[in-house]
Amino acid sequence: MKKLINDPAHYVDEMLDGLCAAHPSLTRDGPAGRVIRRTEGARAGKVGIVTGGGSGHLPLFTGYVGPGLVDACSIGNVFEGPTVDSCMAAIKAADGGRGVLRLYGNYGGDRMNFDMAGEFLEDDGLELSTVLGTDDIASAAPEERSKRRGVAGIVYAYKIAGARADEGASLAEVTAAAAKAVERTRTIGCALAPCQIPGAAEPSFRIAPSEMEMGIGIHGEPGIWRDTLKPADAVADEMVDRLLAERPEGSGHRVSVLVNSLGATPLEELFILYRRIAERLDKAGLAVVQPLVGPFVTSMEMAGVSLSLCFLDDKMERLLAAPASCPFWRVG
Amino acid sequence: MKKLINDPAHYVDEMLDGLCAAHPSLTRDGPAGRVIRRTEGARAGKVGIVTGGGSGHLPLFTGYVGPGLVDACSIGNVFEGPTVDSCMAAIKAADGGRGVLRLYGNYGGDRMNFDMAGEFLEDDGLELSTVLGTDDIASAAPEERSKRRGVAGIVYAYKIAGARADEGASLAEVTAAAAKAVERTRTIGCALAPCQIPGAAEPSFRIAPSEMEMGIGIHGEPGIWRDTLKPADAVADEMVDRLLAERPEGSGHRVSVLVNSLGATPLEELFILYRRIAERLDKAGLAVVQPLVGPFVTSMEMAGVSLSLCFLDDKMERLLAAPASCPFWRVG
Amino acid sequence: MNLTVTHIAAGVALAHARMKTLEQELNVADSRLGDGDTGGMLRRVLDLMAEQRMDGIDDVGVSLGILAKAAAAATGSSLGTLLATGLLTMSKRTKGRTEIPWSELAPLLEQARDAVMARGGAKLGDKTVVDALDAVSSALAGAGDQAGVRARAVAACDEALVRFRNEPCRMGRARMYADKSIGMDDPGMLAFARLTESVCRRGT
Amino acid sequence: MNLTVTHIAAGVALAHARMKTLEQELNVADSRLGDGDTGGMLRRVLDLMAEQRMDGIDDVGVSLGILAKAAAAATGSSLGTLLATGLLTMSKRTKGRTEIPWSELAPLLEQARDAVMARGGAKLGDKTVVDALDAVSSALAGAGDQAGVRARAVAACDEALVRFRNEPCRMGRARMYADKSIGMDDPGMLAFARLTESVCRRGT
Ligand SMILES: Nc1ncnc2c1ncn2[C@@H]1O[C@H](COP(=O)(O)OP(=O)(O)O)[C@@H](O)[C@H]1O
Ligand SMILES: Nc1ncnc2c1ncn2[C@@H]1O[C@H](COP(=O)(O)OP(=O)(O)O)[C@@H](O)[C@H]1O
Ligand SMILES: [Mg+2]
Ligand SMILES: [Mg+2]
Ligand SMILES: [Mg+2]
Ligand SMILES: [Mg+2]
Repeated sequence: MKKLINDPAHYVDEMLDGLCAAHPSLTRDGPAGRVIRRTEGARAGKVGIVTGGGSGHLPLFTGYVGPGLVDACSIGNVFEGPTVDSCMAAIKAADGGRGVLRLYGNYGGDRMNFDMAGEFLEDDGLELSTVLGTDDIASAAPEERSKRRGVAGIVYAYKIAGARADEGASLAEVTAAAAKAVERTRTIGCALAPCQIPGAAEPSFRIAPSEMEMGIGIHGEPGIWRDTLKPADAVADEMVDRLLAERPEGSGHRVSVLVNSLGATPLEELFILYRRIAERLDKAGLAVVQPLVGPFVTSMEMAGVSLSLCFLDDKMERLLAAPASCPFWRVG
Repeated sequence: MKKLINDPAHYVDEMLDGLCAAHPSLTRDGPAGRVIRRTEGARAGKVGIVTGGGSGHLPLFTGYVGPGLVDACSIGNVFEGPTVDSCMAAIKAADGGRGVLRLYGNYGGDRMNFDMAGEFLEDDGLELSTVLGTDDIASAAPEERSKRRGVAGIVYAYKIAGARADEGASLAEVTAAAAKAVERTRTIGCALAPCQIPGAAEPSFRIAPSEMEMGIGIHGEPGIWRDTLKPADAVADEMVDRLLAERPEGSGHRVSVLVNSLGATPLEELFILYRRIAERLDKAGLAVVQPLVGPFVTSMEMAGVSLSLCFLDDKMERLLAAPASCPFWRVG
Repeated sequence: MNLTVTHIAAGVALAHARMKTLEQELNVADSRLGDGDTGGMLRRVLDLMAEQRMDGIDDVGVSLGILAKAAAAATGSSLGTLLATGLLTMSKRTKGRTEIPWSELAPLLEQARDAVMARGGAKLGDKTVVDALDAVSSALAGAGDQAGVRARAVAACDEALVRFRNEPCRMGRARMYADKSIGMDDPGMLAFARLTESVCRRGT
Repeated sequence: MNLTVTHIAAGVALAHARMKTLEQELNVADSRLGDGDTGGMLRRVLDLMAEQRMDGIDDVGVSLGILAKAAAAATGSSLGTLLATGLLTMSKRTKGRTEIPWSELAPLLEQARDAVMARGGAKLGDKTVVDALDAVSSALAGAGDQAGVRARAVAACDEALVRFRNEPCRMGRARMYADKSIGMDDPGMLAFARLTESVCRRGT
């Protein structure tokens, strides 16, 4: 596994410096510079949305800071949660006086640190709420949905909650919008080749040249099965089938689709998959709204893809289409 | 080299179907569907811009069809030029009645086919011009600049010529703007790992796990040196030095920068490189305008990066900042 | 002699030194069941802990508080955060005291264990670092001197690793691979055991 | 007997069959000096050529025109486009005739060679497919029957490969690696030689 990097100890900080240098709408802030916030600052009178997590997933998390999306982000080392101090600083940076929603993936370290940060800040009278991304259907049975990992589908929660906040909604309303987006989003991923944490002697997993693994997590957490590499259409079919088997109750016939590269998988392959996925959804009587195809949530140089479906209602569809802009995604 | 594909024989067509399905602003057209054009059609009274080349480089070429950029694109098989028929069809699709600029990379197959297409169409009275991308400084000596390959820097020519055409300029003016952009743009690439043409038994080259190659082309054409993998800063320094050594005559102190992934190299590494590149340009007294960091011109799953510098004058800077929009790049 | 800041500082130095070889071992253990970062993370935590100057500090609670802050500043990973939580709890209970009798270590570790369980949500038997912490605190009950503490702590860690090796993981990332985790050491337990051994083996 | 559409159709079938094993050999040759697609590209060209139905066609020029169109429709690569150019040239010169004396093959190939040079810009000696084409057209001068044409064409190709092997490439992608290309066959020449051999070896 080759990387164009310097000292692994500086990987995250150099990456953040480059990110902010290239994108002046983003500013490094907070303890050890591990907060990325909107350069123009929190918008007074708007509910703030803060996210955070480990590094190694660009554009996630830091890349989604922008109008109509999230206001600030605490960012940890590669695959490690953000520190409690950076979570506190990010929450403060997102605070526009109407409360702050903590919206991040369901991982132990992230949760502990955002919880602790909240315990400190609630003493100061800051109104806070939490919604955890739990879209990865491969990470727990449907009966234990709340235990699932958050993966690529979180971008739908960013977009929908971000648009709701922009409309001037209250903390409770923004929180409900985020919770609804999470509840209505399902993701499954598969990998062809691993990534390696900078400084680690070994890749995060090993997989034979002829094999793939279905259900793998964005940190290389083991999946559902490992077998011979399948044709793209077969992979697309299995992913669609698995997601449709968990179609949320009460969902209608409109759905947004995210075909996401885990890093090394090129756009060509994403479009080959998307072609089949769109056909399959059409056959299932679903109308695709605002499809997203590209690298949205990655694992550095991991090869593989994930498929997310966000089952929309009218309100979600309106919020998804509302203007938003960050360095890696623009709507409207 | 693993790929999520079906039959290699259908790679390009399935990819184009998926691309157009996901992006309704693009439409497949022409013989064998090997033209991608703007769905809304050519704009009457505007000079048309047509491009083309082999597949395997997304977002290039097809992805840059859109307002303020190119109007139509003929697309070949992986690493093969487009057929003469698709070049003719693409030129016609771009024709808004004021002539068409053929703007593509300097490769034998592409040139022969666009030339032949032109010979046929000029008989019909269509006014045509040609500008070839020749930005890859590793592909010929400065004395033979016109023999150089066109690589990632062509996106500057798309943007600048596209904006000029949008302003209502004549074919000669649009052609001059494109030629100026090419003349003022320099690129160099390096690779860490190869790609493989779908259906080929072997990767397009082999490179040891500890090595990198400087100066490689976007089809894996051999480069300048091959040696132990260097730290990111050293790679950035060498690329900057090589490009600055060829600073175009008469260029000022404003420059746009494109740090481009060849496919598998993740955003994290691009930003680590960008950080250093921006520092080095600053030290050289150059002001960076509108930096671009991401996958703009790739070689499927090749690992590596390229650096392009576009040395601006006031007019180019204005054209670069003008509104433009395609599925993978939006300005304004 | 009772436990003082000198013991703590020496323990940190020993654990820090141990990370040289332990880092990759823990990464590999974590890459089988989790995301492969336990070793790199703990190395960074101990780097920062070892940088803290304890000169002139003789309040055990203060010194533990400094270490807790360092751990929390170095990482937000599960294990690092739980380590910071445990140290912070022990710091609060020892604030103002320059000497702690060795016999008090067991109840202090019990309180740390409870705080870690409250923060992380793991239960006893889930095969996490909590079980190693629990094994040590139980084993130390009644240990009155340093030699006894050392011997019992090391033995308790070894015993816990063996006892849990053939159990499934029930918490954290490894939870999903309950079956796969049978026969493997939990990275957090393994880290705790290896570092305990390194601190206890040589004279602190 | 003179050259007829039957010979042409049989030649296409033989060349097409040869691509099964030749495809990867040419890809590898092109990956050393170019972009690795010569084999896959020619296979696709010959697939489409072989699909063309020649039943009921006896005009040599028409049949060559059909093949030229097929080549141009299958690819826009350098070699494929030059092949289409050469075939189109020969098609134009033979339009309206059902039989071509073998002795006319040499001047026809010369005209094809000139058209290919005009389209691609290569000169003689640049170590491209043009040199193989030139070698064959020169060797055929004076050959009056099919057996002679066959033997001379195969020998000329072999000779050209050997003659150019230790020369540097001066055209196309390989131009940049002039030094590297010494000792290697140019993929286009190699393709031309292998296919000529497959067409000439067995009875057409
Ligand atoms: N909720 C929890 N409660 C107790 N221990 C935990 C918990 N989550 C993780 N651990 C411990 O931490 C170890 C993993 O540490 P680390 O690699 O830092 O976690 P991660 O990368 O998942 O954030 C596990 O082996 C386990 O012993
Ligand atoms: N301009 C040219 N003139 C003559 N022959 C050429 C030219 N360019 C390429 N060739 C021939 O084509 C071969 C490469 O074919 P191909 O793989 O189709 O090219 P590419 O991939 O560069 O488009 C070369 O080995 C050479 O013999
Ligand atoms: Mg982790
Ligand atoms: Mg080619
Ligand atoms: Mg871990
Ligand atoms: Mg080639």
